[in-house]
Amino acid sequence: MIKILYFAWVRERIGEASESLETEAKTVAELIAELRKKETRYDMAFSDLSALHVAVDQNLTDFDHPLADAKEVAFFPPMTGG
Amino acid sequence: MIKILYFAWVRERIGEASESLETEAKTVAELIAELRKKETRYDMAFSDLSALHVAVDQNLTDFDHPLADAKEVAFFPPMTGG
Amino acid sequence: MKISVQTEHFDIGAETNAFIKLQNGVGAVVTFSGIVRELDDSPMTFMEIEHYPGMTEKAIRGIVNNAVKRWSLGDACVIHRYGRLYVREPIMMVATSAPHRLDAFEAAEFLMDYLKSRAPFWKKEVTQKHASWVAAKDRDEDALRRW
Amino acid sequence: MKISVQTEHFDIGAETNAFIKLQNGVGAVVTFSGIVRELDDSPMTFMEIEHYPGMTEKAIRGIVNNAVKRWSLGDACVIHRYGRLYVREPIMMVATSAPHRLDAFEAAEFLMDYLKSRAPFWKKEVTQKHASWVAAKDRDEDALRRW
Repeated sequence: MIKILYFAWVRERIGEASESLETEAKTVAELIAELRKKETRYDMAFSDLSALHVAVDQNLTDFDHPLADAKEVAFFPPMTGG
Repeated sequence: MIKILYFAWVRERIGEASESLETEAKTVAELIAELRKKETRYDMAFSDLSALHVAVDQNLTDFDHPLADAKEVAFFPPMTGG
Repeated sequence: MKISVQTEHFDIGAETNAFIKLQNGVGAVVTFSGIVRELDDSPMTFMEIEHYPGMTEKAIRGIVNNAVKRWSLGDACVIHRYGRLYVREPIMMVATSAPHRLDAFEAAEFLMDYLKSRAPFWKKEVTQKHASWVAAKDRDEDALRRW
Repeated sequence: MKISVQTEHFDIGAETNAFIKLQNGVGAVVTFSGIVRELDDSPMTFMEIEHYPGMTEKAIRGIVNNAVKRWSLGDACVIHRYGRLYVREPIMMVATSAPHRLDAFEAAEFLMDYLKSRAPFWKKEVTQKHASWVAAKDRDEDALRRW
């Protein structure tokens, strides 16, 4: 069971802030492929990966990051703090 | 008649903060040469010009600056504000 | 090393004085404050800042630790708000202290560059007509390269 | 554009807030404060700052004008004390405001670099045993070259 979080416009496009998923995905990229097959809203939210960042267990990483032992994956646009 | 001001250790070595002088000096360098002849304390204060700055009429300048129309000449060490 | 992620308004001057009061043996203090500014085109109703609870403080702490490793600092402070903010309200501030001014300046700039693009905050500008997420700027990503 | 050369103590936080209150349409405010710090070797009794009345404000105004010409600033402020100052007292501060943070940061650093070496102030450190004029540092003169 993995927890998936969405922030900013990713959250708005997908329509929820978080969900829990049983997945066999071995990497973030595989998880994204799986999500895109679920529903159009996911497919659209993940259509341009260059506009997205991912954090695995609250650490920024990239899309080929493995998901073994991962508890939390978050997707969001580039950050705009400060 | 020109007003001469001294600051920081230049003031301390010369022993006064300001004086007025009737001079024929055409440049700052000539004024310094004139002062050095006056007394040992001047000679010592001006012995190392690389350690000194000069302002003519409150503008930083260099030692070959002309004194025509100058009202105020100030000598001081490198500044240490901030 | 104060790090605060909060919704509450804060007083930039009071935080600056509180930071300085804690310092000892430092000659230089630099602060940066980010303030909600009016949009160029249409009047902004408010700014909404979203963040990633849990990750945010961790990310900020990592950034501050890197600054402390790299520069000779006395102390550093980061305050960042989230939630609904109105024009002229403070969004965030950083403060750095150091024996020498260059360390305080560079560390503050480093903190700002990383907070901007590596701490999980997202800004949305809401006007009467539109609500739009602030886009990240290329120059903010470029700014990281100088460190 | 506040420029003040004064003997009186000032409150860094209060001056920061007063500066920010005057701003409009700026998103970024940077402050630098210089504070009297303890000497490394022996306890300092006090610091004495001498300046050149008449030239000082003129020099500072020239430096601030150059900063305003070079960066896109909302406003700038310089406060610098002279006379007898004790450990932990504020010596001086600068504040800059700008629509973007890089302008505010660079202008504040520029102001500091020039105030340090081109405004007519001289510091003397007085301990129980010695009184010595602070020597200008090569790195302060070098710092001007980057602008």
